[in-house]
Formats: sequence, C-alpha cells, structure tokens
Amino acid sequence: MADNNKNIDIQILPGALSIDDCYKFVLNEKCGGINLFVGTVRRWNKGEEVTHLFFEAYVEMAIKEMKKIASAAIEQFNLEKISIHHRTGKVGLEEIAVIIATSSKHRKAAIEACEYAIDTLKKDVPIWKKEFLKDGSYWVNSRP
Amino acid sequence: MADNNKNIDIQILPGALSIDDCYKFVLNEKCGGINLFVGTVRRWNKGEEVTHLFFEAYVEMAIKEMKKIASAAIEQFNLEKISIHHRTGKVGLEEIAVIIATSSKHRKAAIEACEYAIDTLKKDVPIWKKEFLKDGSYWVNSRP
Amino acid sequence: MKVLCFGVAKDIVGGSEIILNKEAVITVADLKIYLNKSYPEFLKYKNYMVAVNQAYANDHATISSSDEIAIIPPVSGG
Amino acid sequence: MKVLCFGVAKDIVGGSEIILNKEAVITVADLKIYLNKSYPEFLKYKNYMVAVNQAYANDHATISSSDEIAIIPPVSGG
Repeated sequence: MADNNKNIDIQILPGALSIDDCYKFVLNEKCGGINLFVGTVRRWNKGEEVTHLFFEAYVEMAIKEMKKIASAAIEQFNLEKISIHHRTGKVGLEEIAVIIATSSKHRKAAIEACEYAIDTLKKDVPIWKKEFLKDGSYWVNSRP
Repeated sequence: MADNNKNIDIQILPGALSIDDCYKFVLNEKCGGINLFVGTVRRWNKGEEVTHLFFEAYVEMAIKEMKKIASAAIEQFNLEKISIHHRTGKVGLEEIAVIIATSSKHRKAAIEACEYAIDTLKKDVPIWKKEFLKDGSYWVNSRP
Repeated sequence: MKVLCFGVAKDIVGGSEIILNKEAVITVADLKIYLNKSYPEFLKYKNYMVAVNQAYANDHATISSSDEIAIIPPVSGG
Repeated sequence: MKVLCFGVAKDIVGGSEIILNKEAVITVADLKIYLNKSYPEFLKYKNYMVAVNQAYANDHATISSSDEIAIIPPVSGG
C-alpha cells in the first residue's frame, strides 16, 4: 500500500471540485485510457424537487476508507493512478459532489475500476447526504 | 433520431480537445451521473517507443457513424446527453485523441454507455491512426 | 466514554458527540443497547454501524474510553 | 469512377483518390477484384471495406460513377 501512495490522490474538500485537478493527477505517458466519473446534484429525485444537498463527512475515517478503495482498485484493475475527491457542505444543483478519475494502459480497466470505486464509495465511506426539498429535508438512507 | 440531435454533440477537430467542453455539453439538472472517457497517447505500445500519433479521418462518414453510435447509446442506456470529440492530425504524448462524455439520471447507465460508445467507435468509425516510433511508422491495424 | 455522532445520529442526540456514563470496557453490542435505551429514536434506524478508531467494528468488538468511537448511520456519500 | 483512399490505402495507391477506368455499374466485389489486380499490395490487407455514399457496403452492393466510393482499411481511431 505504501508503494501506491504516490499514485493515489484522496481529498475531501469544502469548496468546488475540479475535474481538471483529478485529470492532471492521473494523466501519465504510460496510460492510454483515463476514465472520470462525476457525480452531480440533480433537481429531481423520485418525483421530488431538490433545492440543494448538504454533505457531512467523518473526515479522518472517510479518507482511510477512500484510500482502501483506491488501493484495492489499483491492485484489482492494474491501474496506474487514481484520484478521488469528495465535496462537503452545501452543494447546489448541477454542482459536483464527487469525482473519481482512473488511468490505465488500456481503457477497459480504467472504466471498470472507476465503476468499482464509485460503487464501493457509496457503500463504505462515512459521508452523509442531506437532501433539501421544496418542503423539508432528510438524511438520505435514514429517512424515517 | 432527429429528436435526439440537441442531446448529441459530435466533433472532429484538428486542434486540442477540451474535456471541459464535453463536460459542459452533457451536464444538466436531470442527471446525477456523468462519465467521461479520455483516450490519451502513451509512450509505450507493446514494448515499442512511440514519439507521436497521426490521425486521419473520412470526416463526413466518421461524423455519420459517430452520430449513429450516439443515438444508439442514448436509446439503449437511456442517456440524457452524449458528446464525442475526436482529434485529427499530429497528436503528441499525453495529448488527447478522443473524449466521450455521457450523462444520465443514474451512474451505471452513464458508465456503461461510455464504454459501449468507445468500443463501437474503435470498431466502426472511419478514422485511422499512424503510430510514429523511434524507428519508423505504420498505420495501426494495417501493419504488414 | 465519548461517542462521535454523524448524520441522523447527530439529530437524534442533539449534538456532534455524546458522553456516556461508562468507563469500563464494553462491547459494541453493549453500546448499541445503551444507545437504543437512552435515545429510543435509534430503534427506527437499526442498521447503523459503530466505528472504533476510524474502522468499522462488529458487535463483538470491545471498546474502552481510550478508543475513538463513532456512530455511523447508513452512509449516503457520492 | 472516383474512389477515395484513406490510411494505408492512400499509401498503396500513392494519393488520396484514384480514377478507375470503369463507368458502368459494377458491384463492390468487382471493385475489389479490380483494385487487387491494379494494386497487388491490397492483397496484403484483404480485410478492407468499401463505403458507398458514406456508409459501409457489402460485396453485393452495386456502385456507379455517381456514387461517393471510398476504400476503408481496418479502422484504428480512438
């Protein structure tokens, strides 16, 4: 895992995320395929109108879990580099909540690793999303 | 297909491609997932050292084939939008040869549609890549 | 024993941490029983996890006041 | 009959298009036989395709000098 550290970029940020930052981190001359997944805030969720989201993170543990995901992705998919950035605080419509960028020699690995990473992030990483609707708000996955 | 046109952005460009342009095209408030595949030029290919690539396109037909791929991807994966940009001419190491961006309500569709689009592009679109090595050059897939 | 609270747990206990009246070593299962008794609203969210020293812990794990303990409601990042 | 050439086909014929000495309607298969005879190097790249009016055409398709015809060697975009 230590050897991978220079190939792993994990950040939890209170301000706007940058696709360019993630792209530049993973770009390198060994790779022909870069995949970026970008999670954005949408207005409609199951017929309800969202005004914005609020993300809270258990930052220290979230970073550890994100590093585990990154190391596992590098290992399983033979990636060169991976960057995972997650936003905290209030996030408006069409703004970016999360970016995952992966690079590998061949495209299939980069795409599949990215899908693995976002799926696992949503399952394991201690970050919580509060959805603000026109009429009220609730923590997603903890709605009574 | 006509209805899809405002959701499809196909470009073949002789200058540097912009991830930001593709991202902005597909971003919209109906979508929570955006996936970008970026094909870059790598230095090493099967042990040979590449100095640069040169792409030639049968532009009119390539655009038609790319539109077919885009329409099929929207249809099959229920995408909102798709952007496909391909470079022509000389492309240096770490520069971008192709970008595919997809947006959909949910992440899985965006990721899978992007993979479908790049796989199909490489199979069907009349664009040819000449690989320049330290000692010679050849058209990829037409090496004698 | 200090317990960090996030997401809906913060709303239930009314703050970002709670101090439990327990100094002896207990298990995660004991902690959950205690929490459910002290804050019955937790019973609505039975599938919360507990992290010990920034890693998920199972019900049999033991905890003491020197550990960093956190209530982890169902996550929803991304 | 004008035929557009791309990629390795351009190298084989020495230019971006060739004018064939055929004005009558023929099939794609006929065109390929003609090309392979006129430029034997095409035999090394047997898996090339022919496009008629900017769409892939099979061997049975007929072509005339009013069509836009192109030799499509194995593609390698992306």
